[in-house]
Amino acid sequence: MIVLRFVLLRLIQMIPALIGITIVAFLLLRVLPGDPASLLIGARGSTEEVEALRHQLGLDAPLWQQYLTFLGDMANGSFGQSITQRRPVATVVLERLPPTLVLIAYSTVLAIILTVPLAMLAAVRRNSWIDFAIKAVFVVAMSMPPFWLGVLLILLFGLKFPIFPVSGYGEGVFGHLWHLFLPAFVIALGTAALTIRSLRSSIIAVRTADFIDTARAKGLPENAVLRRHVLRNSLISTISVLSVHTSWIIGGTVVIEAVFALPGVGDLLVTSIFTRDYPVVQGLTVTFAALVMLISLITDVAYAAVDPRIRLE
Amino acid sequence: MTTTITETPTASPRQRRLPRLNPPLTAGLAMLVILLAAVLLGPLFSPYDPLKVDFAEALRPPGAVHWFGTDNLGRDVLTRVLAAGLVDLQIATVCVVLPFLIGSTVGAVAGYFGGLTDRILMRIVDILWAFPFYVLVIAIVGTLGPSTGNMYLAFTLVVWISFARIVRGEVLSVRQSEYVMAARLLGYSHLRIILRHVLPNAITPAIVYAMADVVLTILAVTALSFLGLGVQPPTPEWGVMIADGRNFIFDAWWISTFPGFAIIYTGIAFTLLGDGLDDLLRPKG
Amino acid sequence: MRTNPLRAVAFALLAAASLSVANAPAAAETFRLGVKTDALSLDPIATSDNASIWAQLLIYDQLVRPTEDGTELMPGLAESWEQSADGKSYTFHLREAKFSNGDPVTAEDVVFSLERAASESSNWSGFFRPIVAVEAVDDRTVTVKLDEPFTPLINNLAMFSAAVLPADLVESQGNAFFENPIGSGPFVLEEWQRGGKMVLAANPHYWQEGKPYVDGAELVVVGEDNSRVLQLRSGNLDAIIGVPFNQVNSLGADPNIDAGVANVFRIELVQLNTTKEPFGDERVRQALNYAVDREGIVQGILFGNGKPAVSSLPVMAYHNEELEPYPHDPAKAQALLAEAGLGDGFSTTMLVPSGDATYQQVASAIQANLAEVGVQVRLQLIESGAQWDTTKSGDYEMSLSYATSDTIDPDQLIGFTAVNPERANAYHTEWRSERLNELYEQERRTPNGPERGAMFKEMEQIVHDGAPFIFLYNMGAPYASRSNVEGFAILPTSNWRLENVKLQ
Amino acid sequence: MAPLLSVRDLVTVFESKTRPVQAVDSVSFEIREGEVFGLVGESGCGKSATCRSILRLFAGAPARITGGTIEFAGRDLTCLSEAEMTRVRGREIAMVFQDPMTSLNPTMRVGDQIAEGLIRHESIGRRAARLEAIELLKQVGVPSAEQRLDSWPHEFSGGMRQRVLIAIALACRPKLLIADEPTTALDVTIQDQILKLILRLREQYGMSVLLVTHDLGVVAQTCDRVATMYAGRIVETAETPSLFARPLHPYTIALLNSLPGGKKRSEPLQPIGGAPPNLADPPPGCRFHPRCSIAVEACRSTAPALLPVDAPHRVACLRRGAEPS
Amino acid sequence: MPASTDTPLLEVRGLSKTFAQRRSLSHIVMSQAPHPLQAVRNVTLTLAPGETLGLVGESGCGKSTLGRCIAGFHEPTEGTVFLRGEKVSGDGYDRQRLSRELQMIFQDPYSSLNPRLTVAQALEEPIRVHGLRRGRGEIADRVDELMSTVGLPPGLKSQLPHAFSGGQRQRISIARALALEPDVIIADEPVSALDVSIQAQILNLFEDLRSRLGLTYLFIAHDLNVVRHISQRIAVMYLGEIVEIADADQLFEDPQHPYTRALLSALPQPDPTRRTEAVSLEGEPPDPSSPPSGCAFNVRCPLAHDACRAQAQELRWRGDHGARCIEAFKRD
Repeated sequence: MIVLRFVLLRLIQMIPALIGITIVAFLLLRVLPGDPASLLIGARGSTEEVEALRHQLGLDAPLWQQYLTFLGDMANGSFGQSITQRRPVATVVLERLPPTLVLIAYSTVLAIILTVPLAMLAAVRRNSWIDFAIKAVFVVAMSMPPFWLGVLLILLFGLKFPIFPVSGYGEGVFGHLWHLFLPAFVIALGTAALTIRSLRSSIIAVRTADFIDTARAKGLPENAVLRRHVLRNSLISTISVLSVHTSWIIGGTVVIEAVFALPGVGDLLVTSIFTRDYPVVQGLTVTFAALVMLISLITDVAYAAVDPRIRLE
Repeated sequence: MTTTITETPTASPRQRRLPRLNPPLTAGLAMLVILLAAVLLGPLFSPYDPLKVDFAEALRPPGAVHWFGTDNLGRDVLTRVLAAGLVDLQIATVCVVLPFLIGSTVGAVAGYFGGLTDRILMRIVDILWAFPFYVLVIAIVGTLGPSTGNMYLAFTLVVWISFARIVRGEVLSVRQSEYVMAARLLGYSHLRIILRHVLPNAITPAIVYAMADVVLTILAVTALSFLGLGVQPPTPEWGVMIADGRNFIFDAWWISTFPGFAIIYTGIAFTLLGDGLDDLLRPKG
Repeated sequence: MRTNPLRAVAFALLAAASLSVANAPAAAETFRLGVKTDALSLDPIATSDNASIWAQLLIYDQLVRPTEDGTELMPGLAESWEQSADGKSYTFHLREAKFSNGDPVTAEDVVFSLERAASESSNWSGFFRPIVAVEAVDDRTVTVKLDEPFTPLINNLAMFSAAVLPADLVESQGNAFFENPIGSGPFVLEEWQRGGKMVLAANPHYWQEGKPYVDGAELVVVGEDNSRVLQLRSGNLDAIIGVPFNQVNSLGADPNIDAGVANVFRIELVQLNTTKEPFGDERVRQALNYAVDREGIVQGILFGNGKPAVSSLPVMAYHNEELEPYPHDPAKAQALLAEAGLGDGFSTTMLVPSGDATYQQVASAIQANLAEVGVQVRLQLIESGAQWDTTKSGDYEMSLSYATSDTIDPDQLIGFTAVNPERANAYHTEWRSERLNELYEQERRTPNGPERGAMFKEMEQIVHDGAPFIFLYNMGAPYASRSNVEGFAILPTSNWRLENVKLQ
Repeated sequence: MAPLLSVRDLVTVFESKTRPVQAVDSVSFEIREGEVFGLVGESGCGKSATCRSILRLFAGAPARITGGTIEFAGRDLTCLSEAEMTRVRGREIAMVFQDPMTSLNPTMRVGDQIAEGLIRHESIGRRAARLEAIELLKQVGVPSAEQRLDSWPHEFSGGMRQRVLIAIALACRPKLLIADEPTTALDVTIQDQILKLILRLREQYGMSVLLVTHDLGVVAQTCDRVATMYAGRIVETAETPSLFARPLHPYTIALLNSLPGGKKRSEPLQPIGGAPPNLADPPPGCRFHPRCSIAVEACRSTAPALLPVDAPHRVACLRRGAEPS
Repeated sequence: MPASTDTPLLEVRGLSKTFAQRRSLSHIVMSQAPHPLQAVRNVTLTLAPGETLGLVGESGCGKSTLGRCIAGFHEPTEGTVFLRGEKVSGDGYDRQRLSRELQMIFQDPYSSLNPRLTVAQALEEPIRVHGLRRGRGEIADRVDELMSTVGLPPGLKSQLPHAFSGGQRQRISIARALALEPDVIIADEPVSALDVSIQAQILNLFEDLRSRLGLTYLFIAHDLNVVRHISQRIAVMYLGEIVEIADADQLFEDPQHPYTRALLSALPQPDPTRRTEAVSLEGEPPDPSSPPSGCAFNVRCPLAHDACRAQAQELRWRGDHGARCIEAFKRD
């Protein structure tokens, strides 16, 4: 019950930020030059036709009026009309959302699968060759352009070892997991590079904490100490690292989706920018921002679940 | 009888002006110096023009004449990798320095003075924070049209918030420290306290982050270029070279591989530099 | 640590991998075509992107359609048609065709669809402007009336935007119709995963007996060129369009794969702003044409997948076979420049569309070629939307661009690239030839035939000599299919007719 | 009767980047059954390292025992494997640490933290362990123990946390309780409560206590016997009354003299000059000689042994018995 | 008003400090109003020139907050601080001037010095900012002088703080405070982080400086022995209030408030012959955001009766000895 009220309150608290987000998303496309109408008609239209289209799209109205229209479109749930698809932006965005959500969740899970054992190994075997090797691999992973890694993996797994599909979203849960493995892996590698670092140092720090000696003094063997006492407390700081990083993960999907031809919102964003479908771009920026806020809410709840001290604060 | 008794200082009287270089810092600096030397001096010594098209020399594999081979337009890949390095480093520097300056100033002001200033600035930061980095950058650059100037603008608009958050957090904790209270009690002006007492002790994480940000920026710039939204050909740029070269990966692997290595090399250099600076700049005692 | 859920995921992953590998080949009778981008809309009057156009051409029919070589028209929904003596009306006789839901295609549907295509809400109304009325004479006869003779019109009726739609359904469903459209084309939309793939089933009521040969077709979106090639090689796709030029040959060498390059109605050129000096001088423009190494560009950048261009028209109906491309002759170029008083060369700026690798490479090559004759070109990258606005405003010197034809009739491209005044004032070069303008007026009133053909040949000659552009090349459209695929080809209009595809 | 714990010539070395630090240098002492033994000294003198050596718990610091024996109930703990040590820790020897605010796992309910050791060593079920935990909380004076069992550590005050830590330590009724500065972080009134609690529990459980502290007042109030440490070595050990009545080592004497409060406040205190030595580079001979007011030339070169002056009172000073000048 | 001998150097009149708790999310969720934290409640104090007033109490009793209110870090919620009879709290008093009259020494020798400044830089800065000396040489001389004053060899002045031990750092902090030649020094637990042997050095330094420079101290500490040693008068705080204030010896010899007595008996004396067996005080101090009604100490007081629970007590006085207890001074 309290958790529910907490979540509800957090959602209410987000409203001012969301309004700010809509203003930013709106202004972004109006203040910046570039005319969707002339691009849309392009070589085939006359000036009059362009003007007519501008009017049809409402681009000739004053800025505040356009913003009100935009707010109205959001209020009625359509988020406006896609210029290229002539369908409500909400529909266009929503049908592209699942692959991206799956990709984010999948890559996060993969990152955790990579992070926890490797970070523990590196921390326990601190300054050994294995610690060094893990560090070296992930410094390289962090410096490697994800798009290039994606291209290389596509070549490797598309041709040499055709184990994983190199594009598309697949069908069914297994199909999704199978198709999204490579893109999720690319994102997870970048994320893990950061989280392994953070978890490793926080395990090292926590292992010297007083309460760990209390646990050891009870006669717990070291692996029980690690499992029951060290890991949970180390995860606290890693969750915050992960939460700061979600914005990157979500943003990173844009590039990865483009490389792996995934029909997600990131791919839609790039396409819409190239086709100057501004209502869609606008709706997408708001969607992305809302997604980040939603995930930060989830992290907060996760944080509270791990750390009782900050519960509901 | 005198009651004051002197002690000898506990630390060895080593000269404090010469900071000991730690291994990651040394390695990072060395890698960076090599990179800068190659990027700045390389083109002077290269017999090739990074832009010169020569179909007769197209798709030569790496060898004695063209160490990194040539691309499909017969341009020397090594020369282009070096020229691209200059472009990328230049963009990365500007895209980190501008947000660093703006973000640190905003963060310091918000953190030090607190109150309404803080709340307004942080609200703006929160709103911008909600936009994923790539989404905002792609949207800005995509709408404005791809160009270096627009990338500077987009990165600055997006990245300053990170520095503002970091510096503000540090300033908040430094502000609580007793030496800052002492400084206030000694009647120093706010500007003096911020510049001499707060910032020097609060800026280290921002500097360390700046190093990581260089890596992220180079990755982002190359990614944008890869998507066709960044640096435009024929200007050599690593991301563009990878994008151009990927169709040749089977018959001319060198076109995209060397710029890829260059990015990784740069990334490692700045990561080491960040680690080293973290060690070096963290205040002792 | 909670390992269990993680372990479960890892396990599921393995299971998924093994499962999916096992059932890799899909149903044999579905033709899977790899495309670069997904369609945006299936509303023929709201469309401007190729992917949408090509998909629509599979679902809808027009009254007439181009022949496979793209030089003539052949019957579509109209079994036959005739033009009135004064050239001011066309009468179409519809065949007995049905929409995919089984309803017959009626004259009312044609009237509705053409009126809709010419209406204000259509992006393409300009193409149907000369039409003053569309009338249903009876259930199977339609008359299209013009206010003056206009020969190119019949070609415009073959365009995707003139698709014949079921009037009652479009009227009752509005925009929702295009989510689940009904047409009389060979295929019907079964499922559309936006950005992923479009699943088409054979239209059981299609009027061409026995066609399509396949049970269905999938247009699978694979944006990355290499991935698309890889998927073709691995057999996940039966055919692909858009093969990287450098891979056409190696792909063709694969015994399981047939690669080809289609000739499409598209021309690449550099606009020269004749209002800016020295481009007002014909000798300078010709010199630039001599200076550029077309063959080198075609070989070096297109890997031979294209043809040096002779004029601003691609090789299409009424092409002037006698014309030869300007040869690469730097000496001649320099001589012409010297003649024009520019023996020392000059400096200029060329707009280059951003975001397209091929253009950047071509621009670099042109830059290098022109430098050889003393012309220093600064490349200025410009976003493709802004490029149109910029050249239209006349604020440029050179601009690397292209033109495509939406119809098989050269009228559209000649009007666009050579006539001034016209919509584009000779494609923003402001170049002008009175003789050509005159021929253009005549051609539009002259019925198709050798007489009209001669006019086009002369116009092409005039453009070639006047050289308002640096004519570059006609770029081929590479495609590839697995060798068990028969009958797949890209048409000159860039689309493909999958009803002829057979799988063995 | 043999002492419960007998430490002989213990040497513990901490690895550091520059050079190893010998934090415990030939330390010997013994603790008898049922007694409270105090280890007193200033920060960094090695008293904490000594008691941590007994359980081999170094808070993740790179330390190892390089010499000596630690005989506990007939076994040498230095010879035990790590697995064998886990059976000693908590069950036979328990430990309470200095800072109650950081010594409890913040992400685990206190009841679970108490029960953890019980479940491990006593092979009892969770339910039984829970009941036992309630009993322990009552023992250490935590009010409404049943409810507080499910509280989180941050919901307790410092004093209450120290009680919880004592409950954790006492869970398996150890024979020896090592209390490392258990009251340093607490206010005096709470310190008083905790010390009295430890003394009461010592009686009740019949265990021995090794009390590490820097506060001579705490020693005087609590311990039966005491050892003074300086720079890694024990410099004096005695029965508590004897040490306070007749301190023999110049360091002990100086320490007592530097305490405020005892004398009239108009008189200045007598601080010890200088600062404790850096253990990475200790002075030769007697380590106290640079700060000693009665040092002679021999003190610079000869390290004094801990020798009895009168029976149980032993001191490590070349000038033992000499009056300060 | 000109300062006269009757005017105390520093006067705190009726000072209260309440920290408004920010309405946190949990308050909203739990539909609770946040309780304001009453850190200091109606404190009145005077310091005569040259005297040392010890302020003692357990952690959280508000003694540090009181010190910081006087130093101007917190705006008092109620009450006023006067320096030589002039109001210094609130607006209208020149901070620059205040800093030349009142300085503060902090508890933690490790965080009270800017780690990036050498000793010389730290000591020069106040001199320069306030223009107390001009010219490189004069300033350097003054820095050397300050270092000698606090017993540090001037040769160490180019070292950074991390090269110094805790005791030395505390000397540097003192030197920095002395740079502006203040009259009043508020010392907030200045020796509690130091070992006893070092603590004695610093305490002697304080005493030495007081006699040489005529300083006036407000000496805040939790250690009664330390406070007794250094102070002429001692004030005992409990839950934001001063519960007893008296001459130092008198307070120790004849404590009137049960809390003071409890503190004294809980103090472990370094004398094994004087062991106290009974626990001196049960329970723990209440939460300052919800103090008990009546006498703040009543919940822990062994003597408490109904009157104590019903009504808050005022300070009762006998001469200069005040105690906030209904039972105070009854025995005689």
